[in-house]
Amino acid sequence: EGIAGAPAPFDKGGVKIAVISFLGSGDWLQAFEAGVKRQADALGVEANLSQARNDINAQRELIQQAINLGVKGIVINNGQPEALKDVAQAALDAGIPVVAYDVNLDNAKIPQIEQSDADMARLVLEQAVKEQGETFDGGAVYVSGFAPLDRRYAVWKDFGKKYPGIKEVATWGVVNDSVPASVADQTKAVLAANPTLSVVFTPWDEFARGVKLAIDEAGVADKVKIYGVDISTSDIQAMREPNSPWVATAATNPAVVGEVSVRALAQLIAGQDPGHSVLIQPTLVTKQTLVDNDIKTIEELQEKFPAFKDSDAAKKDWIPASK
Amino acid sequence: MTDHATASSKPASTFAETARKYALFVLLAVMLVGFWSAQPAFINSANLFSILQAVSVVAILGVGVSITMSAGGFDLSVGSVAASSVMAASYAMVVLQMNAFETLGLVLLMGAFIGLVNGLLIVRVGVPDLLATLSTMFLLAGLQLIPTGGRSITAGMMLPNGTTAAGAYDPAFLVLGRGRLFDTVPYPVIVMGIVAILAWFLMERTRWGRVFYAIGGNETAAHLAGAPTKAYRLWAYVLSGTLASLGGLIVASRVGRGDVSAGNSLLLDAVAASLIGFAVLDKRRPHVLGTVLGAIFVGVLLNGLTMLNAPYYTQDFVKGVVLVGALALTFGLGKKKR
Amino acid sequence: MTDHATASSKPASTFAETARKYALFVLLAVMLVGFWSAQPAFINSANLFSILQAVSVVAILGVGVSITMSAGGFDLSVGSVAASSVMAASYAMVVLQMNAFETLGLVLLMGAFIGLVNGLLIVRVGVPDLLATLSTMFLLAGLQLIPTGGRSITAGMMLPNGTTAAGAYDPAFLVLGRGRLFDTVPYPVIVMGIVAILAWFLMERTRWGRVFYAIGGNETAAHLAGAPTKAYRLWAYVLSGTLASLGGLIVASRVGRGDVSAGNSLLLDAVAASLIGFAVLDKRRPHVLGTVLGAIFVGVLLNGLTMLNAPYYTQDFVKGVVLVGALALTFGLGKKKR
Amino acid sequence: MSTSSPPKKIAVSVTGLEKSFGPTRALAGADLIVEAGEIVALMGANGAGKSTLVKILSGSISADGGTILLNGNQVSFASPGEAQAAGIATVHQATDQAGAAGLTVAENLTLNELCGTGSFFVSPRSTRKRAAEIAALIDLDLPLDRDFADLRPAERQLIAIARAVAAKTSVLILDEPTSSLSSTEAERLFSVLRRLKASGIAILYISHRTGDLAAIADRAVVLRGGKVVASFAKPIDFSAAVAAMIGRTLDAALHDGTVSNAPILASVKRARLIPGARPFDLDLRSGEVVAITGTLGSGKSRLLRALFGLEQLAEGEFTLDGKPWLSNGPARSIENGVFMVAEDRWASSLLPPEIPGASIAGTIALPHLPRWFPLGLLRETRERLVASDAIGRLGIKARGPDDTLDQLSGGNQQKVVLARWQAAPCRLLLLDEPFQGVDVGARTDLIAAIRNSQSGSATLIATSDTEEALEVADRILVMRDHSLYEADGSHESLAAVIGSVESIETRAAGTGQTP
Ligand SMILES: Nc1ncnc2c1ncn2[C@@H]1O[C@H](COP(=O)(O)OP(=O)(O)OP(=O)(O)O)[C@@H](O)[C@H]1O
Ligand SMILES: Nc1ncnc2c1ncn2[C@@H]1O[C@H](COP(=O)(O)OP(=O)(O)OP(=O)(O)O)[C@@H](O)[C@H]1O
Ligand SMILES: [Mg+2]
Ligand SMILES: [Mg+2]
Repeated sequence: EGIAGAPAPFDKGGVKIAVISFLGSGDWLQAFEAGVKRQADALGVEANLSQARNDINAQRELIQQAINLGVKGIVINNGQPEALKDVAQAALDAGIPVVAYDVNLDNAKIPQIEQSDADMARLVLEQAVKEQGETFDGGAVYVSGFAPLDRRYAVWKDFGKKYPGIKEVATWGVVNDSVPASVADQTKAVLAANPTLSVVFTPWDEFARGVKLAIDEAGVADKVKIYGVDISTSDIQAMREPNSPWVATAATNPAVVGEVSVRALAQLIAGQDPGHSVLIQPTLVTKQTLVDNDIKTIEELQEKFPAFKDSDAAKKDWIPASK
Repeated sequence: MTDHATASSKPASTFAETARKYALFVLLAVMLVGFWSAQPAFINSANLFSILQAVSVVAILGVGVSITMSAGGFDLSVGSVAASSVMAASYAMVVLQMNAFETLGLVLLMGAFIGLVNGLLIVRVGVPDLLATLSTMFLLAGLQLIPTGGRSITAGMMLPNGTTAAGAYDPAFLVLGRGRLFDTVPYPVIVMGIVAILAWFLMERTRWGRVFYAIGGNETAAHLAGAPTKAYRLWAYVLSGTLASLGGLIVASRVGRGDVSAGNSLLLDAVAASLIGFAVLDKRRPHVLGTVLGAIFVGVLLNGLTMLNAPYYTQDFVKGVVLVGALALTFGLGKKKR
Repeated sequence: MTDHATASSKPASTFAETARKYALFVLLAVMLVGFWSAQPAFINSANLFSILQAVSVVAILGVGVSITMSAGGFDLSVGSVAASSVMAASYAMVVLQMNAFETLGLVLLMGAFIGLVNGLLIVRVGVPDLLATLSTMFLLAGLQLIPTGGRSITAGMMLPNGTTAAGAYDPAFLVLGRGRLFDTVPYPVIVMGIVAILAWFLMERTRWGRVFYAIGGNETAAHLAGAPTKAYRLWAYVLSGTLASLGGLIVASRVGRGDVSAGNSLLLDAVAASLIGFAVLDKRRPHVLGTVLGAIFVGVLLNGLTMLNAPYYTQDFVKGVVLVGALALTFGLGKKKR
Repeated sequence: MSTSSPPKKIAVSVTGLEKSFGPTRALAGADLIVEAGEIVALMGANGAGKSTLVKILSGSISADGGTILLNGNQVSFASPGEAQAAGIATVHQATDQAGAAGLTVAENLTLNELCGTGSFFVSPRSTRKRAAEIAALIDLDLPLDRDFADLRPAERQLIAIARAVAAKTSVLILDEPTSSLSSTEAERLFSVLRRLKASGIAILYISHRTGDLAAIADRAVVLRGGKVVASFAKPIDFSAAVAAMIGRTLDAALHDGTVSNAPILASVKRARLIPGARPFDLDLRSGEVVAITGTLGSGKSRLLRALFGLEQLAEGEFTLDGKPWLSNGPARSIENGVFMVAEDRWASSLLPPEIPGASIAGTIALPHLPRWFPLGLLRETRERLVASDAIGRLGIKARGPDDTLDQLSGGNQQKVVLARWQAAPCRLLLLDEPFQGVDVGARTDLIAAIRNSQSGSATLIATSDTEEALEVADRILVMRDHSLYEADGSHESLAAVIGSVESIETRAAGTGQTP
């Protein structure tokens, strides 16, 4: 079941790749893997999906295991460079091409796919300045140690320097098994302690959910607004709720990230060069657009925003589009 | 008959004893006053109720843990039972389109059933408590994700078979987690109160409660005294499972979606609450009042620190320090020589 | 005098007994063969070694857990000791610019010291084991983040005081986690092997091991028989802390940075390994061989399932099912009538 | 087999009862009848199957075969609860099963009602009230709020007895109820039993103390090898019963106590056990066996514990071999050849079966490990050798040195615990209630063993049973109110000493003195 006209080995089929994610679960991962599957199916490739569940050591083991398994290529999704550089090199040494998403392995042979966390944060924070002005008391939900969050939070800090009127009155946050509920409890304490707070930056949608819950419970939805990152069907519904404080979010489509990663890897396997850096542009989604266009799910968002649905990155004629 | 055992009147309790007994209450009061003076908003009733609301789930799970503990067992599965209940409640409403009451019934039954399975593994098959509930914990952590293929559950979600889920959260269901009595007292706090009172009554004021403790103290002795110890231990797990699923229901109705999680942090917090409870009133054993107070204790600490804008990583540290301090005080003062 | 039957030969063990004794070995063999036939790459030596490497940290921590368990305690802090050791090792090299050997020494000492603190809390102050180690767990979870203000530690990182860290991971240190003997056997596997053999020898073949178990079985009896029980219990925690920090060192040398997320699930996995070990050889008590085998058992299962491309959420489920199955088999067959 | 008074109602009748534990046939077709209003003594050597019979009757284990008739109806109990509901109350031999730690004395006194069908709602007040009533049945005076874990074995045993007596049943079974009690408490128990008997309750009474049996038994039934081999009606010929029990006759137990001139090995000077108690002196000569008797709580155990280094004297000093001796704990004592067998073997010596070292060999070896294996490396053959020797020497009924202690009968467990301290050379051997549950035959053997190994060491035995004291000791002292009284210095005969001891006790009781 190969693809006629495709370069080897895709003309014969039977290609097996491994996709190894740092994350353990969640909507983002689900969508990413769905994208991987779609593109892999279109290419007639068998994709072996595995997850390190936030355990960087486990991610090393999984890469090692993929090498043992003798796959034709490896996608590394997130993770930390120090821990992965040498195993990625080991894969290259074994003749297995590697692409990395959102983790800088600093290796000329490894194409980097990026969704640009900085761009996402900038998009949504610029929207905040546009709507709330250059002077407000803001807060951010943040827990360090998670690379994408670190990058997004850094942008928030920069905004604080750029606009002296923006004051960070509180940072809080927690990552555990029940993020929304725990963040909600914290947020309520913060709201009580800081009545002047008017903008909350949430670099992760789980945080945004918790903050929204707290704002709703405290009944201050008209005073405090949420500017977030990431999107999913349930995020869309949360934003669409009447009087929802969550007014804007910036996101890339994780499914597209998955598709692009597989395409880039396929090119490498076929001996072609997808380029060293593959960038996927984020989209700003506001509450207003969702309501105006009557968008209720991710699928509907994709229909209305083609840029969200697909990316031209790493496309080639011989690579069939995913269905 | 014995010529020693003099007066059956209690000896006047020493200062150390009293200190030990009320150490945690005093500490709690000190904390309240401290936070209040540092941040006046701390003491307003809305904030106090949100503390109680924040601890309600942990307290309810902790009560279950302390019941199994008093019967000499240990339920490691409460966290994942709660997490599974969140998923089950969401699945029932969003996919199966059940209403609030059907959902409540279904999920509580599920919790009781999981407790029953734990109990049967332990008393029938003879698997040690920790092992059996650990297995259940892993089992549920995976099982809860299978119906949706690992996705979290929200209205309008795409199902594995390609169709879109037609149902949604019943607004009546959301009231459980989000509503307030007289616009003041959140329902979860009321549920916690009812659970605490019933459980306290069961454990401290009924024959059954005494037997739970007797089994924990010496199972053979309780058996020889005529107690159907296996049935009791089974019931302890059924109660614990049911309470855990009640906790899960509150989380679900608060969050309004079926979130993927293993519930491990709920487990640790619930265990912490019931362990801190050991020190309350110097009982040195699991008990309901202590568990609830233990949960509140930690809740006050976290709320206050958040208000003072302490970095998140100091919170665990302070939690640890206060724990060690409270324990050293309680146990150190009452050091018994062997 | 008394007409006692002194057949000093042991009775021929029944089929059920043998089945119980070797149930986990048989299951392991079945799994190996099953995965092999489904995926031939499973059985190549590189993969088998990577399974062993993957379980080495959990096994080492599990050995510590099982030592404290045999002495009647329970160390909930192993996971956070390991995590703190990752941070400490990174801090030592990246910020303090120590070399590999100084780092090893420092971190192992730190582990031993934390164990000592646990032990002192338990035997001197009299805090119950679970409570003391739970406090330490929370304490460390916060403490490890304070020196860097919550950031992960990497070469060239910005320190809280605004300067840039000058040091880096010593390449010699990275060899511990990443190197292989004869280019085949990963060093972590060798470390695990040495730890397992030493610990097994200590616990099963020396009088000290005997006393650990005696204390766990009946502390009063051990005390009356002249054992310095407090010292032993202290040592159990020191050993457990040291082993946990050794595990942390391996993680650090594999990961190459001080990561906040490292060591997340180590506690539960280590406890699971030592609990599964109860069933090995039908010992019904914690023991070293069983713990290591328990860790390997879970490792094989997870590796095989990943190779077969099972979705991640089925892994926990299968882990649970196999656990329950193995336990039901082991304990169910040996049901003792009261 | 039954006596010849037809009008009496048969309360329990057991026929052909069978029970095996693996290869051990504990009961091999035992038959037994107890009539209402009758006290039947069940006698038998250690391991004869007495406790097994009791456990079956009380529903805690099930029989392999045979029938039980209770008031004429065939019964078979699946649980102790059922047996209790059917009207059988039991005091079990093992004091570790007498109550639950973590519960108070009051709760433990009402445990049967809590676990059975007492009132559903309880409060500390109602529990105390009911507990006080139950305690009054046997004149038990214990602080009701004390944790059960803090009680001494004798007190635990009394609680179990009070509970059984309060159960208002038709059959009462007592398995060695007096094994930790002194004669005063035992006497009080007997009067309660006589009262119950008069009210028509059938009582099955198990004891190794012939004195007890002589005092209350209407009939004696002897169990041997799991079968009833003899039955004796009143007046019971105990020497014949003992012969039937152990298969041989015992020589007259009394030996003449010679005054020892051997050098003083250990001594206690001007000691006060507790502040305010009368100070006393005690000299122990090498080769001497000294027994201390006295009532419950008089301080016997405390003296032994103090010598062993577990407690401190309020005042006074010890010397050992002429040098001051102050131990800071068991480790130091054992190193210096001071050994102690503590009074509650379940709590003080036994290990749960699943751990290594719970076997007979391991139990005996535990305190000697540092000496036997100085390098730390265990050699199990050495442990087994010592254990096999003990099994043969003391007639321990077991399959071999690897048997775990939970499989042994109570008396055999006690022998193992004693054997432990004969496995090493010793200076001063402290034995607290050493013959608890040991049958008369074995006791003679043990006493012989103790006396024979006494060339260079001294033995101090605390026992609440004067008969035992008489059998074993060269010299008997009486402990009262935490002080020792040497009744008579002349030692004309031990019997005379005991006589004067009893009279001191009576006088003391007459003065109404309280501690
Ligand atoms: N749980 C058990 N497992 C194996 N053997 C047992 C068990 N319980 C009792 N036995 C054996 O059954 C026999 C009878 O024991 P039992 O306890 O009935 O004796 P007993 O007459 O009460 O002795 P004692 O006077 O020493 O208490 C003994 O040989 C004992 O070793
Ligand atoms: N564990 C304990 N807790 C509280 N009091 C104790 C304890 N052990 C002993 N005592 C007290 O010490 C005194 C002496 O007790 P000891 O055990 O020495 O008496 P004994 O003569 O050995 O009595 P018994 O016949 O009951 O063994 C008693 O008044 C008793 O109340
Ligand atoms: Mg017996
Ligand atoms: Mg005593």
